[in-house]
This record gives sequence, C-alpha cells and structure tokens, in this order.
Amino acid sequence: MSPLLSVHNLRIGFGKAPDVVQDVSFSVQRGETLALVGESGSGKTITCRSVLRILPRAAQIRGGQILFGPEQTDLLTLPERQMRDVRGNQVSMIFQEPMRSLSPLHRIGNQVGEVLKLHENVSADEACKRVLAAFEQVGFADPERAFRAYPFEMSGGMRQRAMIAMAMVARPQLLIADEPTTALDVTTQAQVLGLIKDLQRETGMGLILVTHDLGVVANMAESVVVMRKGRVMEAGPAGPILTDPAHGYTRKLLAAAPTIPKDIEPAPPLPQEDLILEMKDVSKTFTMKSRGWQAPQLVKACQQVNLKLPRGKTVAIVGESGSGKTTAARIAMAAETADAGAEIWFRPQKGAAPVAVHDMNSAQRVAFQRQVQMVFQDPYSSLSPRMRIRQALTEPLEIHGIGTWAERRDKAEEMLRLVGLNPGMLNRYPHAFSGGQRQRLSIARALTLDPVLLVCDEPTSALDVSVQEQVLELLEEIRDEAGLSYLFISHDLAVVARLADEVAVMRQGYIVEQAPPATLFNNPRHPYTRALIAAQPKPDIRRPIDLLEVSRGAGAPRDWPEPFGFDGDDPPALREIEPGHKVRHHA
Amino acid sequence: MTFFKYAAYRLVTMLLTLLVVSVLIFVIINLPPGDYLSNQIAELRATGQAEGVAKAEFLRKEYALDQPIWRQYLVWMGFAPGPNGYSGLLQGNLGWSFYNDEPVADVVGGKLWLTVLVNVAAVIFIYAVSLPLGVIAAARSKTWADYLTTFIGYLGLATPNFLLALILYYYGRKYIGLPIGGLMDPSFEGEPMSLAKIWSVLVHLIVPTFVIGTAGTAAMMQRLRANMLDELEKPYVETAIAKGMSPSRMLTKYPLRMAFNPFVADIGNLLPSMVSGSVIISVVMSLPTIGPDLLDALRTQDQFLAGFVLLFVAFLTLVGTMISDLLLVMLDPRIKFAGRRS
Amino acid sequence: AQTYAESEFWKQEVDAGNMPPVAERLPDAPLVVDLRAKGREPGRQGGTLRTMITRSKDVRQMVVYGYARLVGYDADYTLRPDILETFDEEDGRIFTLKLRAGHKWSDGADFTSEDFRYWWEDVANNAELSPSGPPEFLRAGGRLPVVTFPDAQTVRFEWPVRHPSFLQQLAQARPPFIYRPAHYLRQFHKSYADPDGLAQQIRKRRVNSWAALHNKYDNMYKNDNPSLPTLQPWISATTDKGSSRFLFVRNPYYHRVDSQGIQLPYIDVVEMSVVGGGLVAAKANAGEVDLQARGLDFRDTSILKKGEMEGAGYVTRLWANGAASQIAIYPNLNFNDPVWQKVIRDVRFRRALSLGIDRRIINRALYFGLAKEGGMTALSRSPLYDPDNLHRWSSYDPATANTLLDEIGLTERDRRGIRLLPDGRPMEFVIETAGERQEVENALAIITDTWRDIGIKLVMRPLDRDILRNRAYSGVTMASVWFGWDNGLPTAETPPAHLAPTQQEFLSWPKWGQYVQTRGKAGEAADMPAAQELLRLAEAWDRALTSQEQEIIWKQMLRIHSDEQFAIGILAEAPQPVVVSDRLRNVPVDGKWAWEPGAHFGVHRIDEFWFADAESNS
Amino acid sequence: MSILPDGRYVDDAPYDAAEDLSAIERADLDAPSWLLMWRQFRRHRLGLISGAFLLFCYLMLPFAGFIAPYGANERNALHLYAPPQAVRLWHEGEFVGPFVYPITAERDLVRFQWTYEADRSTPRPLEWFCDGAEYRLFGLIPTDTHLFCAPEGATVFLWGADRLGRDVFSRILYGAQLSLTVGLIGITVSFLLGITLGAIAGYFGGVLDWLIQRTIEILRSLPELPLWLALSAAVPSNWGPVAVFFIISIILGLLDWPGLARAVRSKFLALREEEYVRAAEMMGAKPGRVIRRHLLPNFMSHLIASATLSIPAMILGETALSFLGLGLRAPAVSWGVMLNDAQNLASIEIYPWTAIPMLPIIVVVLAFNFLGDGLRDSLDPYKS
Ligand SMILES: Nc1ncnc2c1ncn2[C@@H]1O[C@H](COP(=O)(O)OP(=O)(O)OP(=O)(O)O)[C@@H](O)[C@H]1O
Ligand SMILES: Nc1ncnc2c1ncn2[C@@H]1O[C@H](COP(=O)(O)OP(=O)(O)OP(=O)(O)O)[C@@H](O)[C@H]1O
Ligand SMILES: [Mg+2]
Ligand SMILES: [Mg+2]
Repeated sequence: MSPLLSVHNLRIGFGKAPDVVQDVSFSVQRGETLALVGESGSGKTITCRSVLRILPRAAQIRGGQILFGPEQTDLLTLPERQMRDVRGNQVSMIFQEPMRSLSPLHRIGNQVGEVLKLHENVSADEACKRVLAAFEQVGFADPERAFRAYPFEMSGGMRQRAMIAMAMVARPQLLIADEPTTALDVTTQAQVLGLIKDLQRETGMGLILVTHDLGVVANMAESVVVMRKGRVMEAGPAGPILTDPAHGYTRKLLAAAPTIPKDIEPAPPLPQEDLILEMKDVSKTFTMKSRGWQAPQLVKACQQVNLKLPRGKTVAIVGESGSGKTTAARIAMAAETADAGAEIWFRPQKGAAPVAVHDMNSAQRVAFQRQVQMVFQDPYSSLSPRMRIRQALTEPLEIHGIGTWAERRDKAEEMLRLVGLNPGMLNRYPHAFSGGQRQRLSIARALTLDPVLLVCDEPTSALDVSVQEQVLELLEEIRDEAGLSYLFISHDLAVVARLADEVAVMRQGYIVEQAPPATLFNNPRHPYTRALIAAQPKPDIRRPIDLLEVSRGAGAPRDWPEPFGFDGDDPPALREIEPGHKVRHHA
Repeated sequence: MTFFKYAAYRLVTMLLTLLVVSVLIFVIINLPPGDYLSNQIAELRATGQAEGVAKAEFLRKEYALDQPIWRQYLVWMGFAPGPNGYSGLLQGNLGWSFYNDEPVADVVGGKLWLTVLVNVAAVIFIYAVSLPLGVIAAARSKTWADYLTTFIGYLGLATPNFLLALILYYYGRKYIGLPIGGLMDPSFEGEPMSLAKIWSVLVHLIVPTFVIGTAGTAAMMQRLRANMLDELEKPYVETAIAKGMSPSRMLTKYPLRMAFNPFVADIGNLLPSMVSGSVIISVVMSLPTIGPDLLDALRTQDQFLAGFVLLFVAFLTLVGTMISDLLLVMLDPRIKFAGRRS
Repeated sequence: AQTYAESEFWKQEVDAGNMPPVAERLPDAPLVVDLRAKGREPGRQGGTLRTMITRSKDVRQMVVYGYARLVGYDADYTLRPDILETFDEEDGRIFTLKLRAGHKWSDGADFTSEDFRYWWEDVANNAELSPSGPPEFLRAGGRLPVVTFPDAQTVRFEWPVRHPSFLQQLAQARPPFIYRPAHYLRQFHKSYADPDGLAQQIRKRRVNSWAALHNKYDNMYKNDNPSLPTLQPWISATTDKGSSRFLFVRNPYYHRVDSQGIQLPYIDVVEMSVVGGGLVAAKANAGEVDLQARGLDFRDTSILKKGEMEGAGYVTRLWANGAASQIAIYPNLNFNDPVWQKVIRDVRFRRALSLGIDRRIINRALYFGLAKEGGMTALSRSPLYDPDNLHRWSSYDPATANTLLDEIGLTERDRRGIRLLPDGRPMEFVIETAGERQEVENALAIITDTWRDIGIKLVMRPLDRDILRNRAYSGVTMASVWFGWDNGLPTAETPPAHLAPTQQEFLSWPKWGQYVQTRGKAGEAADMPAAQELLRLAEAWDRALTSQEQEIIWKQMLRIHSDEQFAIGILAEAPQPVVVSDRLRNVPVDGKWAWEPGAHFGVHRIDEFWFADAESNS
Repeated sequence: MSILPDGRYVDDAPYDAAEDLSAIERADLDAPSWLLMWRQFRRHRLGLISGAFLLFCYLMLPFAGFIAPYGANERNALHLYAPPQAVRLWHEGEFVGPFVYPITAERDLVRFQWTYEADRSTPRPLEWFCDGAEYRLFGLIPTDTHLFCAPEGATVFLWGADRLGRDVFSRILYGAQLSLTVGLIGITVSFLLGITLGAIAGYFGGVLDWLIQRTIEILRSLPELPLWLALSAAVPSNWGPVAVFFIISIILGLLDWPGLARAVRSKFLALREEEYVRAAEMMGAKPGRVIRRHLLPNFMSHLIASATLSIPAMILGETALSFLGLGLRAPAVSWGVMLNDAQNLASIEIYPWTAIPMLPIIVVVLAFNFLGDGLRDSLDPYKS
C-alpha cells in the first residue's frame, strides 16, 4: 500500500544561499504518526510548509517530490486550483506560531468555521455547532467566548488551541502539526494529543508532528525523523530510535532531554528580606469586545495574585493555559495596569527605596524599563517586522544611549552567539528565522541591557532540547554571575524544576499552590498540581502516559475534593501548610 | 466603553463641532467687506434703479441684516427670533437667495439630490473600479495588469479635468454618440421617472463620472495596492491559503480588510470633498449641481445661499468623519480611543 | 382687408374654441413687415429653434432677442414705432405714444393706456413698491414728467425741459418697461386685490408682504414668470426654474404680420438649453444648435468651420462686434497712489502707452488680421466715424512713445531698463483683468513685450469679474481691461452720457462716475479739464435742439477721447462667429453683433427667421 | 548513509557535535542600512531607470535655457500655430547634417486655420552654440548662448508653436523649472504636518487625539473656495505670478494635511496595539522613537504612494486655481499654464501639438510612481 504522503529528496533554499533543507525524505502511512524532531532551525517548518506549498516568497524548492494520496499526486507540481482543494481539506496544518497566524480582525469562530464553509458546504448553524464542539474538545472552558473572541483577547495557549481546532474541524487525511502544543500546559497538551489520537483512530488520519518534546514523541509517534542543519540524521520507527539511537546527534538529543528530577534536594524557603519584586493583591479584569448591543463580557484574567521575588532568585509560574500567567507577568512589567488596589513594588538595588510600579513617574519608568526586561511568549509579534535583527538587538542600547555604533553592533553579535545563533543573520528580518531562532532572538534582546530582573514568558518552548539546555545554562550563568532575578513562566515542569527557587501553580486566575520545587514536585498537595505532574510526558516509550486519563486533569474547581473545591468566584484562601508551602484550601 | 456609548459620545461631539463650524462659516462669509445687498443697493442707486433699491432695503430688514453681526448669526441659525417671523435654519427656513431672488430652499432643492447623485455615482465608480483593480495590481504586482492600470490611472490624474472632459465629450460624441453636457436629455426634465429617463441619465453620467472619478480612482487604487503589498506576506495570509481559500476570496476577506484601514479613515471625506471639488467641474460641464451656485453665491456674497451650502457640506463632512470613526472601531477590534499611558 | 392664415401651432386651440381666430387676435392695425423690401424672403411658420445659454438666468435673453419694444431700431439703426402705432415728439419735451387699437397681451387681454397708467400710478409712484419714486431715466434735469392718458390708446409724457434720450431708452436691449399687464398684476396689488385672497397668497408664496409678492410676479425683463403676460414674440412655457431647458412658444397675440398675412414669429418654439460655457463650441460643432453666438469666441471659428465642413448642418458666419473696442485698457485716473495717479493723468503717458502697442501683431495673432486696429471711437458704420480718431496715437511707434515718456521726466531706468517713477519705484504697470477671456491675456502678453521697449513693465493680474469691479470702483486698481463702449455705432441722437465721466462703469474714472451717479454722495468730482469739458458737452447735448448740434457735440467728445486716450482701445470689430443652421432663413450674412444698439439678435428681428424644409433646402 | 537492520535510516556523514557556526562575512554585516536598501533598490529595474530619469530632469533644470532654442516668451509672429518640424539629416540623398526646411504660414480663410508650407528646396542647417534670447543659467548668470538655434530664415519648432508663435519645446523646458519645483514645497508642508499630527493623534490618543480630530474636522468643514476668493483679492498687485503661486502652494499644503493625518492616525491606532510596539515601549523607547522606528515604517508604503499621487496635483495645481484667477499666469511658464492655454477644442482637434505638455507630465508622474514603487520594494522586508 502506498503511503499517504511521501517526501523524496526534498531540497529547499533561500536566495543564493545553500540549501536549508537537503535531500530530506520520509513517508507517512494512513493513521500513522511521524514525529519530526531536531535542532531549532534545522528546516522542519520549511519542510512541512513545502507540503502545502506555502513557503516564503524568497524560498525556492530546488528539487524533490512530495507525493500524496492514493494517486500519488506530486504536490509540488499540482496546479494551484487543485492545490486549493488539498489545502485545508485533505491536508491541513497547525502553524508553529499561532499568535501571528490568526487574522487580528476576525473573530476566532469565524476564522475556524471558515474551513467548514470552504470545503464542506455546511450551513452557518451547522458550522457553528461543529466549531463549538471542536473548541470544547481542545479544552476551552468557555467555547462560546472563544467563538466570539478576537485573537488578541486570547492567551497564547488559547490561540494555539484555536489553530488546532481550525486544522481539525475539517477532518483532513493528513495533519501537519508544527509544534502544536508549545504554549499548552501539560494537561491541556494531553487532552489535545488525545484528541488527535482519537481522530487518527477514527478516520485514519496521518500525522506529521513536529515537536521538541521527546516525551510527546514517545507517547505519540510510530516513526521518527531526526533533523539537523537541513539534513535527516536518523529516521525510522520510534521504538528503536528512542531506546537505541544510532546517530550521534540523536544520542545527544536524548541525553539532553530534561525530566523532573526524582529527588531534588529540598531548599529552605526563600528569604523574604531583599525582595526585588513584590506583587500584592494583583487582579486583572478584561472587558471583551462585544457586538454593539450585547453587554460586554468581563474576563477575570488573574485574581489576588501575591508574589514575592527575592533578589537573585527565580520564581516560576506554571499552570493552565489561560490562567493568567502572562497577564500577571505583564502587570509586573507595567505593561498592563492591574485593577485598582493592586500594588507592585520594585527594588532596583538592595536596600534601595522600592518603586511603586503601579504608579511610576516618567523618570522612574525610564529607569525601571532599563532594569527590567521581558522575553515575550510570542517572539514573532514582539519583533518589528520591518526592522533588521541588528536594529532590533541594538535598539535597547540605543534607547538608553549606551555605547557607540560599533559597540552596540558587537554587543548584538555577542548576544546572538550566546543564544547559539550565527551573527551572520544580523541583517535578516525577523520573518526569515525559524520559530526557535526567533525565540532566542527575543532572549538575546532582553539580555542586551543587562537587566536586574528578567521576566521570561515561556522562553524555551520552541527550542529543541539541546539548544534549550544551552539557553538554560546561559540563564543560570547570568543569574549566578550578575545576580539576575527571574520571573519565569513555563509549561515545562522539568525546566521549572531545574531553574526555579519557588513555583506558583495557577489555575483560572488563582494561585492554587506555591512552594519551592522540591516540596512541590515531591509533595504536591493540590489536586491540580498533582494532575499537572502526572500529565508531564516522559521520553520513555515503554511507559506511555494515559493521555485520556491525565487530560481529565483535576477537572473543574467545583469537582475538586474537599478541602480544595470551590464554586464560582469564592475560592478559599491561600494558606501556608508548612514553611514556604502554600495551598489554596478551606481551612 | 461599549460601541453605543461611543457612538452617542461621537454624535454629541459632532453636533458641538457643527455649532463651532457654523460660527466660523458665518464669520468667513461675512469677512469680505460688504454684502450682496449693500453692493446691490450701491449699484442700483448708482444706476438709478430705484425699485430695486427698495426691494433690497426691504430684504435687509426682513432678514435682520441691518442688525449687529452676532445677532445676525443667532437669527440665521434660528437661535433668536428674526423680524417678521423669519425663523432661521433650525426651523427649516434656509433664508433668501438674493442673487437668485428666491428662497434658498427653492434654489437648492432639486439640485441637492442631483449633486448627491453625481457624487454617489462617482463614489460608486471609484470603489467599483479601484477596489478590484487595486487588489489585482497588488496580487499581480509587476505584471502588465499592474502597469496598465497604473498607466491609465495616472493618465486620468495627470490630465486637467476640464481638458479630460472636453476630450471625452468631443470624441465620445464623434465616435459613439455620447451626449455633451447635462445630466439628462432636456426633454426628460420634469417628466416622471421612466426607463427611458433613467437610461438617459445613465448615458449622461458616463463622462462626468469618469472625469470626477478618475482622479479618485487612481489615487485609491495606488494606495490600496501599496497597503495590500504590505499585507500579502503576513502569516495570517498564509493561514488563509492553507485553509484552501480561493485567492479572490482570501484577498478580499483578509488582507483587503487590513489594508482598508486608512481608507475607512477617509470615507468621511469622500462625499464632501467631491461636492466642493466638483464645483469647477460642474461649472465647466454644466452639471446642474449645487457647485456652481455655491461659486456664484460666494462671488456675489449671497450670504444665505453660501451659508447654507457651506453648512451643508460641513455637515456632510462631519457626519462622514463620524461614520468613518465608527466604522474604524467596528472594522478593527484592536482600536481603542483611550489615551496612551505616558 | 387682409386675410390671415391660422398657425398650425394654435389651430387646435382655436378649433376647440379656446382661442379666437388669428384675425381677432391681431391688433386692428398690425405691424406689417414687408420682407421683400428688406431683402428677405417671406417664410412659413413652424419649427423649433435650438439655442444655448450658459446660465439659467439668461432666459432673459429671450426678451432681448425678441426685441418687441415700444419703439425699436430697424436695420439702419433708426428708431421706428413697433408696439406703438405711432409716436410723436414735440420739442424734445412732449412725447405722445399711440398704441395699436385691439393690441392684446399674450393672454388675450387688451393692451391699453390703462397698462401705462397702472405702472405709472400704482407701481412707479407707489411708495411701497417704489420707495424712491419713478426710475431715474425719467428725470430730465432732475424733473419728472407729467404723464397723462387721454384715451385708451394714447399716453403722453411731458417734461418741463428737454429730454432727448427718452425714446432711445425705450429701444434699449434692456428696455425700461413703462407699462405693466395691469389686469394680471392687480391681483397682487393691495389697492385692487381682495385682502383675504392677498393675505393667503402671501402666505402661500412664502413672502412677507404684498409688495414682495407683487415684485416676485412682476419681472418683465427677467422673464421668469410664465404666467406674466407679455408682448414679446415668444412666451415662456417652462415653469421649473431649475430646469436646464427652457421652452418658449409663439405668442398668439403678437402684433407683427408679414405682407402675406402670416402672423410672426415664423418659428413656433424656441428651445434654450443651459450649457456650460466651455461646452458651447463643442455642442455647436456637433450640430446641436440652430442659432448661436453667445458663448462662442473667435478662436472657436476653426473648430466651428471644421464641424461645418464635416456636415453638421450649419454655417458659421462672422459678424462684426458692435462694441467700440474689443479690448481696451483703462488706466485708472482715480488710482489711489498719488505718484502713479499723477503719471497716469499725464496725457503723454497715456499716449505713450497707446503708441507702444503693436496692434497689427495682436490682430494677426488673435483675429487672423480680421479686426480693425485702432483706438476706441465710433465704428466705421456709425455716421460719427472719423478715421482720424481711430488712428490718432494708435500706430505702433515706440520711438515717439519713448520721447513722450522722457518728456514727462521719466528718464531714470533700472538695470532691466524699466523706467523709474519720480519716487524711485520701477514702473510696474499692473493691469487687472476679469480672467475670463484668453484673448485678453494673449493680447497683454504681446503688449508686455512691446512695452518693455518703452521701459514699462506690464504686470497682468487676472481676477474675478466682481472682484475686479469692486477694486476698480474703490480706486485700488491701477488699470484694467474691458470691452470698449457697448455702443460702437452711435448716431447723433444717441445720448453721449457714457463718453463723459458720469458712470463708474467706465473704469478709467470710476470715482468721477460715482460722484455724478450718486449726486455727490460718493466719489470725487472730475477735476481734469478734459473731463470737465466732456461733462459740459454731455449737458450741452441734452439741451441741443437739432441733430446737427448734437452731431457737433458728439464729434467734439469723440475727438477729446481720441486725443486724451482715456481708454486705450486696441482693436475693434472683431469677428463674432454666429452659428446658423442650414435650414434657417433670413439670418443676415453680415450682421453686427452688438448689445447696444441692437440687442444682439434683436435688431435682426429673429421673429422673421424661418426654417426651410429639408427638400426646399437642397 | 546507511540503513540499519531495523529499517532505520542513519546519516553517516561525519558528525561533529561541537561544529560551529559557519564563517561570517564582515563586510556584509557592517553594511549600513542605506547600503542594504540601495542593493534592494537596484534590483527594481524600472525604479532604477525612473530614478535616473528624474535625476536627469532635475539636473537639467538649471540648463533649460541653454538647451531650449528659444526664449520662454519669445514670440514668432509669422509662425502662429506652426506644426512640429522635423530635423533632418539628408537632403535629396545628400548628407547635410541636422537641418530644417523653412516653413511659411498661410492664412486659410475658408477653414480659419493657419496652414504651413515647407520649402523643400533650401535645407537650412541648424546653428550650434549660437546666440539667441537671453536667459539665466542656474537662474543667475545671464547669457544668451544656446545649444542650438534656428538657422537664418528658418525656424526650429521641434514640437510646434502655439497660438502666439512660441516654441512649445522651449516652453516645456522652461516650464519644467517651475512645474517640478514649486509644488514640492506644498507637498512637503502637508506631509510634514499630516504625518506629525496624525502620528500624535493616533499614537497618544485621548485628549491630544480629540483636539487634533476636532481641528481636522473644522479645517475640513471650512470652505476653501471663499478663502481663495478672498486671497485673490488680497494678494498685492505687484507680486509676480511665481511669488503668488509659491504662497498658494504653501497654503495648499497647510490646508491639505488632514486627509493624510486621518489615515496616519487610524493606522496608528491599530498599530500601537501591536506587540512589538509594546515591546519597544517596555524597553523605554520614547514616543518619538516608537513613531519613527516602529510605526512609520509600517505605514511607509501608504505614504510613498500618497506622495507619488500628489505629484500630478502639484504639477497641475495651478490649472485648477487659475479658474479663480489664482494660478500661475503669463509671463510665468509652467506645464499647467501651457495646458491651460490648450484647454479648448481647437487645440485638441486642430492643433494637437499645443497639448504636448501632457506628455512630460505623464512621463514625470509615471517616473515618480515607479521610483516610489522601487523605494517601497527596497523597504519591504519580504523582498529578499
Ligand atoms: N525567509 C527566510 N530567509 C532566509 N532564511 C530563512 C527564511 N526562513 C527560514 N530561514 C532559515 O531556514 C532555516 C530553517 O527554518 P525552519 O523554520 O524550517 O526551522 P525549524 O526547523 O522549524 O526550526 P524551529 O524548531 O526553531 O522552528 C533556518 O535556519 C532559518 O533561519
Ligand atoms: N486583551 C484581552 N482582552 C480580553 N481578555 C484577555 C485579554 N488578554 C488576555 N485575556 C484573557 O485573560 C485570560 C488570561 O490570559 P493570559 O494570557 O494571562 O493567560 P496565560 O496564563 O498566559 O495562558 P497561556 O499559557 O495560554 O499563555 C485568558 O482567558 C484570556 O482570554
Ligand atoms: Mg519551526
Ligand atoms: Mg501566556
């Protein structure tokens, strides 16, 4: 039986540069999952996009064939008109950067439902129903709201889920998922992956899954292709590759795969004196854009968040997608104003008078902005599309009038090298990078100013494990050398376990549990924390996690067992059960 | 702020602005020394036409023109009662056109809708032509389609309107029998609507629409093309393509809508700018629009007529701006009108 | 007795009994026109004459073209009774006007001396309708006439002093209507109308008083009220003022007939359409008119001839313009700047200006050399014509011009060779134009070059017509360009007032004119001897008893003008293209195109034009 | 490459875990942005040609008088409406060098046109570096040497002569001096105002926005016509036409900005919500910088297109205003003035060469357009 999709000797390049994809071949059977793993910037995304022929204008397909379906039609030569029927209908794709890939002017429901209208000729009502169902399946707590929301009103993970729903509603024969769960917490990730699996079972859908998470590979894939620098390093069935890698690079990858260490040495509770950042009673309520006649809907993004970040330490926030992590971080950055009553204090130096971040004058603001930097969850949108990377990287220095032109350029080069990028890319525009490269750019930019506080919003989600390792090392190094403090948001519990001095777990806008990592991972109390830890996939093919089981997570708050459960807006308080360990429960 | 609140707020601002504008218009009209009646009285006196003088004096009193200027304004607007029951704009009395010797309402009446007709035809023409062409020019940039539309657009733009009108009329008449001037065959005037009359109007509209419209079309097309080119590479366009949308549908739904933002901002100005912009065209092409009357009224300082027409145009402008502001909020959900925290 | 043929046009009405037959409609003694004697062909009734106007206000042109006057000029520019059966003048003081018995208004009501009385007593002397009394032209030496109405057909005007211009005034292109359709207007007159009905009308018509109402409906000249009875050959049949087409139909009660007994006008319907000024030539070229001169310039001739040759069905005739000058420069003797004023008032300066103009080249460039070069004076067809006047100071002679200017003492020149004024400013002679006629601009462009040779820099400044006038009247204009005197064909009997500083419209002396016009309330008294002499002569003409005397005065005045160069004429009798349909008969080949005297087409009696059938045409 | 027994594919090219990044080209890296832009621009063939053409046009302006065989207002009374004359090289099969046949005018009183007869027997070679009408080189140095002139007894009207016998070709050259310069000032003024105020309104929003918006509304509602009428009465009489036009183009600029300002504002209202703008702000960028570096570049295409589009208006501005007596007038020469003269049927149908000034207008406008397009392209990040 011919494979659903086979790629033969694909070669792709940009401009006059050498190929970025060299002789890549692989094939996917119906119902099979092929995992595409590899180094960031190795050409995974480009390969996937070439299947649908949506490459950047500058890209040239320099050779190869992509055969699809029973007729083995070559997608590279198919007339545009027929290609249209393939796209979205037979082959659909989840883009790596969902935040940029949704039209900012159209409601999510509209954009998702459109696929149905295009290919299945269904009525508006029917389409709406199916879209809502899909939203439910990808884990939206309030599908109606998602349907009416505009992309900018959604959290990163919510947008990603919308993208997934869009790719799946039409039930394609082949799904290309380019890092579909980077912005999702592990329970939601499990839910989505489970959903994909179900769909595969039901319709025999083939799946190309690009991911960096070897745990996900182990849980999902039947076969694996490992790529590096545009070349396939190793390809074959998942089992042997994961258990007994034949290629040096694969071995290196597997070795670098982080896991939650079994036994983290318990650390003492964080010192409470020299706090660089302190958030008190931070709540944020958004008003959704409504249609003219409807009453505006309020969204409580985060509520009563209290965080204390001692100097030189790392406080991590983990939690459900859409639980307000980004919002809290942005408030800490003064990029968003919290609801009245919130206080945020920032102490630039030890012993210095604290600055009220919620109420700064412009001089304070300038100083603050120099000392506090942020790595954005969505690096693509945080880089101006019309600025070359050199300009983007030197801009912070320019703003604060640091250094000469040459010094700034050197600094930019150095930063690029630090995050593992080639300084030769300095003259490129942001769109000419891979997702992981952009994420590193964002980190590099945040570091150019030598801040004292860095807010990292999922800074490594798009990085392959080896690069991630490199970046984490870098962060640790700076922390240790320069005493940098981090407010660190991540879904990857392994990363958190490694980096954090304290972890706050958020759910639906509330911090439900807060403790140092050792305590938290060894002795999780809150049902939601437990569910999270259970849902963390491990790169071990022999011990798959039960996707269905873990995706159920802890369920809605009202289903939580006593003393944790609560209904509506009336949660129990966050109580300290042991020194440094707080859990939200009824006394 | 909900949309409705915003709309209400915008409406109130508009009315206030209109009030300010009405004052300014009144001042501007009265700025040049003299006024129609004084000029006329002087001239009539000089030429010994006493009966005219009497009439003019009479009108002066009747329309409160002998009173101080601020009072004249109040009376004109209808805030203060005028002599002999003259009631002012707010109560629907548009005043008297001295130049035409008729109530302003009579002078303006039929012409307003013709003005609107010509301009709406031009607007429709502009949109109907420039939207698709602009999109095509962007989607197929640097092809003959792009170059051809650009060339024709600029040809229209770089030819003085009157010359263009003359050329089109002359050769249109010579080779395809188009009528010269006017908005309908005179024999249809005052006749009830009929198919033949509509046809006649349409045929007569060809050249004026073209002349008034080309400049706008070319401008809109080129700008649209530029904005579209910016949007075409955005990731959301790729998403749309990946959905399997047909190019036309995709282009109009996504990038066009994005690229449209600057035009929405200017929608408000379309009508009024053409009303005043087409004055000269109307004069040379003998279109029975309000434009020529405005010009005459201004030249002769026929203040009520000039005042009303200007106020009307101002009103159109303000309503237009308001609509475009509202459209902007509707079109782009990201837009908030709140101030920036500095 | 003559038998009269009924017109096809009204036949139905007559047959239906709505209108009396033609014989009863005509006056007892209609004005019989002997066309053959005039060298014209008698014609037949029928047809629609298409012509164009450029503003809807111009419907009044129908009153001008129609040219039914109490007395009117004939083709030789002599005054003859027209609506009047006869008139009688005694001593230049007493005028007896005799109406035609049985003459009727266009609605069939009798036209009698009552209509004069109504105007004189109930309009002109009604304090509400005419607060400042009867019109100025009726004053002779400041005195009003005694008007009497001895019988239904007789009206008598009697002045204590001579009022020689009375009859000429009646024949003007824009005539003073000294009669009104009393039967019609009474319904709006307080003294006659039933008060309730009147009040109701006032409300309905949205006017504020009966006087306003009366005024609104009483516009004999404006021609905007179709229900107002008229004596003109065609009556207005379009009620909608905003229309772009106005129809006029034959007046069934018109008083002229041809010698065959066919009632004039020959043409049934006149259709006037409003067309933008720039499009008149294009439409004419397309054959969309039957008779057109308004809106056509000489420079359109080539395109008109082209249309003619391509068979658009018309011929282009070139008539001579009747204005005394096609283009004339008016140096403003009342210019506010004292230094300039002194220079301008120096006759040598004005003569130098005139000598510095190369009229031949202008004529060639603008009019194919077909116009008459020379200063502003009576045209060659006028009995007062004198070639000396035409040529005095108007040949191109820069050398003499320079000498004259040097004589004044303007000898200093700047680097560019421009003479300096006594106070050291360069002589930048600013001429303001109405910016409407390209020929003026072109002529000035040529003059700029030749004046440079005599050390004067011409600066042309196009303005709007009204702005130009207002500026000139208030003395801020240094010089302006306009046509010459409207009446280039004066006779000894023509009042010469416009030659004297009595009117501000003569842009060389706006303030002196104002002074006379406002009886001293505004402006300044003329203080140049030549101007005072002109004033004196104009008064003398009023008192002159014989036409010989008048002729002498006229000649003196013309002589002064040509000597003083108050206005510097450049060309005269420029050809005016007249588009005439191939089917139209009796249109003069070589006409004069003059507003005064002649009322443009009026003097050519448009009511005698007729359409030949297509067959008889070929 | 090898296939393992379990069907695995393994790349067996030597693998170096520590393999470092490829060497980088310093020169390329240090290239300043304008150089990068220029490299992009060079690839836009049409834009390049247009740019070169415009450069040539502007460089030629000071020498217009030298190239033109006649003076700007030099009339040739014997050659009214002379048709374009060919410059020939061969006479009766014999090479003579550039020459013209003399032409003589005939008055055609049937068709009322000027007709011309060329005397084919006497070729008259053109004169080179000869004396003619006086003009000012660079607008300063008076001189009377021309590149070429009409030979004795003949004329050289390359593009014909107009109603007063002035050479259309020469006038086009002189006209370029005004047409290509004065109007630019108005455009500059209106663009500066429009962009600045629009940016302020759009970026800051709130009260500033409100104020600017109301100003715009009021400015736009106020009639321009009475202003022009008043102006035409108020300008001092002895001001030259160029001075008047200069003032007017500045006033036009002062009145013209609201349209652009609104477009800028509406776009910025949306753009300011973009993440990268937030990011820049959070780095401490001042509003001016955010506007210049982040917002404006994203609106550049529109601005370039708008600027290009106002070029024809700038060249023809005077034609519209001359209707009110405010435009450029003789003796000033500009393309608009020339076209104004040609605005009648006879010029179109009988003496079509008097409408030739349309040609340079269109060529220049198209050149500006392609230049703008090239510029746009070279700023487009996706074009590489
Ligand atoms: N428009 C472009 N111009 C030049 N180079 C490009 C362009 N787009 C991508 N590249 C380069 O192509 C290479 C492959 O990119 P691709 O996006 O496929 O990487 P990837 O494997 O998906 O990486 P990641 O895991 O970081 O998303 C990268 O090195 C990237 O820098
Ligand atoms: N501008 C906005 N308008 C309305 N609602 C918003 C807006 N921004 C965020 N929200 C809502 O606030 C909630 C929290 O969003 P936030 O981005 O903080 O989530 P998050 O924890 O970062 O999630 P993720 O892990 O998916 O990024 C979400 O429900 C989101 O829909
Ligand atoms: Mg990728
Ligand atoms: Mg987030």
